[in-house]
Amino acid sequence: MNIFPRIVFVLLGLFIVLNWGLIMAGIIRKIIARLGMRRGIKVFQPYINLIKNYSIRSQLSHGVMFYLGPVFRLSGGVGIFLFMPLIYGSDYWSNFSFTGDLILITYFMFFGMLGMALGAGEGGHPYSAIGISRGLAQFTAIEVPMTLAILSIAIQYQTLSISEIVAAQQGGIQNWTMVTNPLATIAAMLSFLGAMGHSPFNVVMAPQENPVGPPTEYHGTFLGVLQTNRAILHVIEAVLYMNLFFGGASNWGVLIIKTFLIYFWSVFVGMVFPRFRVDQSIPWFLKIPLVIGIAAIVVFII
Amino acid sequence: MVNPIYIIAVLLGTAFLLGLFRKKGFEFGMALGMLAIAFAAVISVHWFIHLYSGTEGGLNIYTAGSKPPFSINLFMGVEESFFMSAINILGLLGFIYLFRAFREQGLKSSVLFLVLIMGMNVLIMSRDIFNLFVFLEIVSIALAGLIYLKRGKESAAAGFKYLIAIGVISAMLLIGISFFYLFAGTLNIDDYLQSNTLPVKGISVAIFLMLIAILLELKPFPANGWALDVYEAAHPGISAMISSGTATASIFLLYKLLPLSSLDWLPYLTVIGAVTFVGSNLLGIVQKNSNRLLGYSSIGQIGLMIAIIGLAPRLGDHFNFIFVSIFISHFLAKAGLFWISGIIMRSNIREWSVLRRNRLSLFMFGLFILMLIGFPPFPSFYGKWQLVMDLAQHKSFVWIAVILAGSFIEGIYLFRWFGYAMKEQDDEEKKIIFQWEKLIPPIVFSVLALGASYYTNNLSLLGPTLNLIPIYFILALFVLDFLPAFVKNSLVIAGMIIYSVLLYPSIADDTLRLIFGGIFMVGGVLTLFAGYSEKGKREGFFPFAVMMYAGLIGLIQAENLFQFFFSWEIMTLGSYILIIRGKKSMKHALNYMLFSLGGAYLIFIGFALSHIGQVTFDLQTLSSTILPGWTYTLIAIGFLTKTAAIGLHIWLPGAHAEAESDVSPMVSGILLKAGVFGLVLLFLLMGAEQAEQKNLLYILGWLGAITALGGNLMAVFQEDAKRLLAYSSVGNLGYILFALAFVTHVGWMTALTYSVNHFLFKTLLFLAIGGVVMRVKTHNMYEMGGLIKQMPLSFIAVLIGIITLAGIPPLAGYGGKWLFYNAVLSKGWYFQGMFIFFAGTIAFLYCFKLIYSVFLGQPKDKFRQVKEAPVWYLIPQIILIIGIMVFSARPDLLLKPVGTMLSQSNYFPTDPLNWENVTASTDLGYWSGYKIMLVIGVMFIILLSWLLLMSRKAQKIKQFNIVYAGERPFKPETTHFSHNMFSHFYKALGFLSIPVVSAFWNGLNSVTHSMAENTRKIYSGNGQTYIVHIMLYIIIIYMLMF
Amino acid sequence: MSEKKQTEQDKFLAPENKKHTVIGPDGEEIQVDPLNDYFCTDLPKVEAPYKGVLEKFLNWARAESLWVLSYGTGCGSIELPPLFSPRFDAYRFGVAMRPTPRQSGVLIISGYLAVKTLKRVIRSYEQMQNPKYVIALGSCTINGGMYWDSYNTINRLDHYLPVDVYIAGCMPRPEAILAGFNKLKERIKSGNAEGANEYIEKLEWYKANQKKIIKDWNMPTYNW
Amino acid sequence: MNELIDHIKARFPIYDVIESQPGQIFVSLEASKLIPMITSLKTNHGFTVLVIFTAVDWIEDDKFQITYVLNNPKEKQDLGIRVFIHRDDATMESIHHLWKHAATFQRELKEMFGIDFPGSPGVDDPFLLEGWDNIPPMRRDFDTKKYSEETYFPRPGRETNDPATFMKQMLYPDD
Amino acid sequence: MKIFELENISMAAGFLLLMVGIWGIISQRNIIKMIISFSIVDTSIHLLLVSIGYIRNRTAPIIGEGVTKTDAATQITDPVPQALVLTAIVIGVGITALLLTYSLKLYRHNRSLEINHFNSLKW
Repeated sequence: MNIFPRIVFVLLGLFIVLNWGLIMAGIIRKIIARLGMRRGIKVFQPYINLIKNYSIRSQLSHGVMFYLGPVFRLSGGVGIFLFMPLIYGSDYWSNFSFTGDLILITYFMFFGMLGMALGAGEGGHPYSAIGISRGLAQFTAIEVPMTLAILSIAIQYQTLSISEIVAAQQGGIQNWTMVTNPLATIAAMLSFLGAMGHSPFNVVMAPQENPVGPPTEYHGTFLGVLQTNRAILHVIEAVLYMNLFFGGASNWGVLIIKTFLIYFWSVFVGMVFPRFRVDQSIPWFLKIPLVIGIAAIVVFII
Repeated sequence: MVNPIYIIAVLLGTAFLLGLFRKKGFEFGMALGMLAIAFAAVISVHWFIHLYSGTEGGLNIYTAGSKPPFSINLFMGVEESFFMSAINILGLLGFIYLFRAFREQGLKSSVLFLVLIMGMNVLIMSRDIFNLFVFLEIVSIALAGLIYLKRGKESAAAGFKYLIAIGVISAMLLIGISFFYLFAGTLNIDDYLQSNTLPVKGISVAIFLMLIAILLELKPFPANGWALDVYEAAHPGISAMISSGTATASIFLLYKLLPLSSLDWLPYLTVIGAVTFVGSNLLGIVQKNSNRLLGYSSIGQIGLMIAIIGLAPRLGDHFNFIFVSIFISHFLAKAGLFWISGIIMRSNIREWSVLRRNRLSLFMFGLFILMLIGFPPFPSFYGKWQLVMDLAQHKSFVWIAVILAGSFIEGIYLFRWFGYAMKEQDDEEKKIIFQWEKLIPPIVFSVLALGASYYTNNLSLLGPTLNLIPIYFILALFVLDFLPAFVKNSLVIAGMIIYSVLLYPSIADDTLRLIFGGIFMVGGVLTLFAGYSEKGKREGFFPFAVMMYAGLIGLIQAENLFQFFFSWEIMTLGSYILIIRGKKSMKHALNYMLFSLGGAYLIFIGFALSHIGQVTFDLQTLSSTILPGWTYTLIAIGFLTKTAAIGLHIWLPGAHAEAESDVSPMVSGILLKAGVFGLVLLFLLMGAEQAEQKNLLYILGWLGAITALGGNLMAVFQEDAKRLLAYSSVGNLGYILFALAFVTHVGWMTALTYSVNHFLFKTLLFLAIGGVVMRVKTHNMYEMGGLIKQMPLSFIAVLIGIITLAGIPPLAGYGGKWLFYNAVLSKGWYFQGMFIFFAGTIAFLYCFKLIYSVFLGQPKDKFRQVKEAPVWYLIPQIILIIGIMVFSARPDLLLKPVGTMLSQSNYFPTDPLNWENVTASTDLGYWSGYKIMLVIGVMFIILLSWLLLMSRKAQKIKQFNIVYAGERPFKPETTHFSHNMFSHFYKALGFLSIPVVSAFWNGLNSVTHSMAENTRKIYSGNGQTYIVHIMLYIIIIYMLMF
Repeated sequence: MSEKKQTEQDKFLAPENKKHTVIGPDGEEIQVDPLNDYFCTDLPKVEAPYKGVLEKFLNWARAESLWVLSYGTGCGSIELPPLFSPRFDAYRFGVAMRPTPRQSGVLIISGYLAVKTLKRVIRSYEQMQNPKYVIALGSCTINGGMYWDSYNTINRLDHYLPVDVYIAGCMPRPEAILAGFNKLKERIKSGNAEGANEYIEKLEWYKANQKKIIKDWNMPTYNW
Repeated sequence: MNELIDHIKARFPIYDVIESQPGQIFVSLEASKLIPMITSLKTNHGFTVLVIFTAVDWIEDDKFQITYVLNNPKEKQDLGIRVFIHRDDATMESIHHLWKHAATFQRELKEMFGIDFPGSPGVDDPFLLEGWDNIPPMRRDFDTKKYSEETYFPRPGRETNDPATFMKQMLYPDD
Repeated sequence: MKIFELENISMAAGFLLLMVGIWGIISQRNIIKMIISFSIVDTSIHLLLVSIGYIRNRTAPIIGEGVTKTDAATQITDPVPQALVLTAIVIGVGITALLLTYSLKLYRHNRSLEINHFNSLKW
């Protein structure tokens, strides 16, 4: 396909994903509120927050890297979006996924993290650094079961291309990885809990003890950029899991339902469990999800 | 030709004549004595040249005008003339050396010296056994007198013990001689040999007594306490004579008398020699007194020579070459060291740091030490090479192991000593005078040593195959050391560039060598650029830097095993000296050297094993070795010490961290690749099937995985920036090992890509951090902080470095990761792979710590005025960044040739990577570096402009303008969150970083030391104990032999 | 600043904030003046609002998304948590708590202010971003309340910070606070809630008032 | 309790013994005898807890009264000890060596009353009042209302009306 | 062959003396006694040498009265050991003298002749 229509579709897709991310956050908050017998925020509250943050008149800058941190972060989120095929069978909605495969996405996730870490680091606030060090430390453990799950499905499908993985899952729910490779799915979904940063793995942000962690010093437009990224990232990570484990999506409707359910999984668990410390969450990840992940590989070796 | 008898006559005559002089004629007397020895030297050298070049068999000299048995006959052959030349030259120099001592003690002591020389000459020439006894006694008496040249209680006690011991020994000798006469009826060696008398038991015992007495003269371990006391107590000039002179005479005596015995003495000699070599060196490692240490070393070396004599039948024609090369090394080095010891007059080896005040003597000291251990290009290196190769041909593996173990133990204390001389605190208070006449002898011996090295190279049984241009260059740099640093730096850079250009055509077709050659040479030039920021002369840096690079490039050029090993040793040596130049690197450099030495010896044995049954030393011999498992394992472990696989890694962090700022990138980014190159070469040559059969590759894979995890985990908990990078190198080399162990096409491609990447980013990081360290003068990251404002360029370099290190797209590191997944999946090593990926994520922790603690966070007051790193550090960084960018955008530039190269080799005929323009794809996935770069770049720019638009007028604020719960921060030091940053991580996984390996090596170290410490208690210092040792020794050997 | 005043200020400076000399890595002496070197000494500028519909839209967004700094000064701070309980549920008005002043737009002074606390309040207020709003709870902030004659408690908050909404009571109930939020929303939507700019315009007056009672003014004039 | 008082009386010149409630006795003492007495109480009689320690300004007598309240947790007894010092020379011995937290009380008394406790750690540091430059505010000669009016911009309040008169005026303006 | 021939006896005596001497060197703590023991060893070897060269019923190898040059070969004992003994005696004397000198020096340094007192150099 020519490059220009592709860019148009990419922008369109990005727009949809951003909006869906914001609405999804609102819906989830609404659901949480209702669970707590509250009316809760308006569904469109994330939009208002975003507009408000972009409308803040004054900005402070601690330095160049502080300035670039949100850019890195958003690039990370948008980048993952760009490399992710969204809709199965549609060339229009496969973005730039021809440039790289699953590994590219797994590693590109670090791009945003690193940029954020640097930006927050230049803020000079010790809480930022504490938050980052916790986040990174926890992330090392989160990645291990995820890696095992990815290896497992790569063995299963003998490919690392996301499109091909999705293609292999077509033809009914019995072909989804969730059914054909339940162990890998469980390992990955447990690691997804950590990746989303909801309770019990939210010690990075930990508002009460460590004011919002890395973005302590970010405000106004910077915060707006970070929020934009958050909306995109949540959806696109859910899309990744959807593509890998839940049969992908053949149209936008399916995508929206599936990503919502996947994302809701992490929120649901977060509602039930209290917060882990880092030195508790790392051993946890290296025990239960890791063992499940190993089992997922052992199954295929045998 | 002058009859050699005149040597004796002149020496003896002069000795008598000097006795007539009174105090007034001292100078004249000394001159006369000197002339006499010079005369002897000239004649013996003349004879040697004559006999060596001619075809004559030698000259029999009949004293008293008649043939034996009615007179004593002397014989002058090639061997005799050689050893006599050595002794006479030594004597001449020793005489000059002792000038001052003689002046204090009067001319009569010089008479003793002359008698000593004369005695030794006769010992070598004489063919009459009783005559040998007589002159042995004369030598002993003269020595006993000279021992007391240095007055004092110790000398007297040592002399007494010496005399008593010698008395007992000579009693044995005399009994032996007398019974020999009883049964043989003659005292002439030649007569006996010609007579072919039937051996009876009696004569065997007689000869046993004679030989054992001579052996005891050679101070075998452990019956040598008396000799050690003498070495320690005597004047160093005399010790030199004992160590190099009488030992030479005695060993020749042994060699001469050996044919008398019909018994097979040789195995016993081998055992005695080997026990002496190992035992004596072992005791040396706990010795603190320099002269006694030299004594131990001396005895050890003589033990080695005895062992070589014992092994003679296995060495065949090569015996002479091996023996002479080992002998000449010991002879020159030991005398030189004793002489240096006499110059500086320090008995504790720690105090040898005074040598630094005189560069020349430090140079000579290093030269002699290296010569003793057997480093190239000294003769002993060639000797040991030939020895081990020949032993391997006869499958004498035990002896190879013993000899190399002994050499290794010797290396321990000699290098520790060298470290003290280089780095120990020098007490400036204590004055020292370098006397010129004492400096002459060691200088002459140094020159002789270099000459001997040159000739050994030419005479080497391999022929003059080595490329000597780098060596000449190194020597020239030694000479030019007085020039300012920038001149030398330019010279070296120019030299390396020219050499690379000349070298290029020869390796242009060989992609493997091209890659590693590129790493070595380009890296070398780049890191040398950093050296321009050094002021002053930077003495002693450039020769060794060139030595290291010469070694590295020699590895590339090597066509046979010998050249490879030679280069390997040269490289080790150069890098060792570079490392030890760091401020606190004494201990770490020693660790480095010992591990390298051990590794080199393993490689050495591996080469020897592969040489079994082969005629040439060609590299291809590795492919047809008869013991593939052993060869593979040994050589691989040898290379693994260089790549610092876990278990063998403990030398690396200290060595890399404490080295100078521009040396760290050399040894970390570049040097480590030598081990990788070696492994690649090993696999290519040996063939992986050999290793695979025995699961060795599997083990290597696990080793790599654990190394990666361990190295990265340790790096996380470091506070020292350079140490962090060093541990990171351990981890990264673990990846490379892991990928190498695949022995698949894509696995190797991963390994090579990773090697190049690691070179690029680790050199970059070490240069950048080195520049920072240079400015802030501390290694501790928590003391820095906020340096981004002062050092933006260094920050960018580190940023790019860590992005590459962590493998984040779009930079080059991601290519390695991508290939990695493909390799792991195609090979099926999932669990090892999991270790590696876990290590990869852990890498983020230290990456962040590195860049945050140094460049971000709170700036400290004392670093408010630091400047950007020196421009000479920045230039290579920029070049490296460009390199990273090029490989990131166009990975095909590297990967395509590598793929082709690997396909051409025999092992991996199919290239799993398909290239479509710049997009690589395998069966599993695909990757387009160029497009990724493009997409991310465009996106980044768009987003940046979006943010610039939105917050264009941000107010710049300062470091304490942070929200602090309504309060303000206290101090930058307490606000910078860096120290023990990953304490939570330590709580969770710190148990994995417990230094088990260090504990193991420390335990081994302390066991060795305590063993040596306990064993040396047998030398009680009591003369009678020594006699008991001697008697027991005789009895035990007797029991063993009969 | 006159020399006398300088010494006056130095008296209250913590030791680590006094001018001092440190030795750099090369042995050079570096003069450090913490108040100038650690803190930004610039003064803020008025950020003019947009005109017309755009500003109206933005004001609507600002009004519907009130992020409150979790900061309590007096007895009123115990009245704030119930706001977010199911019974009162302030979230439905777009109100949320933020732990950092950088990200919050509303500062609630929840009770009496001792001089010592005022200093921290001023810091927090100045660290917030324009536009920002102040809600003052209880009679203590209005006229001193029961602390009207205290030697250490301020009587009128509006002399130190521009207050948008006062909520009377001792203490006001959460319902009253919710009503106050709605008042604030109205005020923002009407475009009158320009307290931040007002504070900058009348900075000298505010600073004079603040410095009158905060005698140990050991920080820069404006805390960014 | 009375035994205890007798016992103390035998050793220290206490006077004004008041049993304010069962198990709580206040006694007065000369300032110079305070340290020996509370040391003895602490070590010998089980009064291990310093409950509170505060001051009263008797401006009429030109004295400060310092009251130490000790508690014996075993016997459930409280003992208050009052000592008097002159206002002009308001200095008292520190007891921080007996109870560490006494230093905090002393710091507070220094700030609020200007009573000095030489040697007490951190006694000169500001406790509640940062940058206070007036006479200590708890002294009775400090006019807090005047100070407040001068310093804190009192709001000119509304006109206050007595409801009775106000309503009368409103309803019956003529009367 | 008779055991109690002169040469056998002297040889046995020689060995006996050798043992005695070596035992003396090892066991005697006094330096002078050690030197004496050494001399005994020396002498024992001389005795051994002479006994080796002895041929029964022959005279000393001195050409002069009663022994002519021509029949010397049948009349004298083996001259070589005797020459050796002479040399050995000289050497022995030399060594003994040197040992005594050393003992003198040692005594001057330490006012002691106990060999145990001279073990400062060890290990």
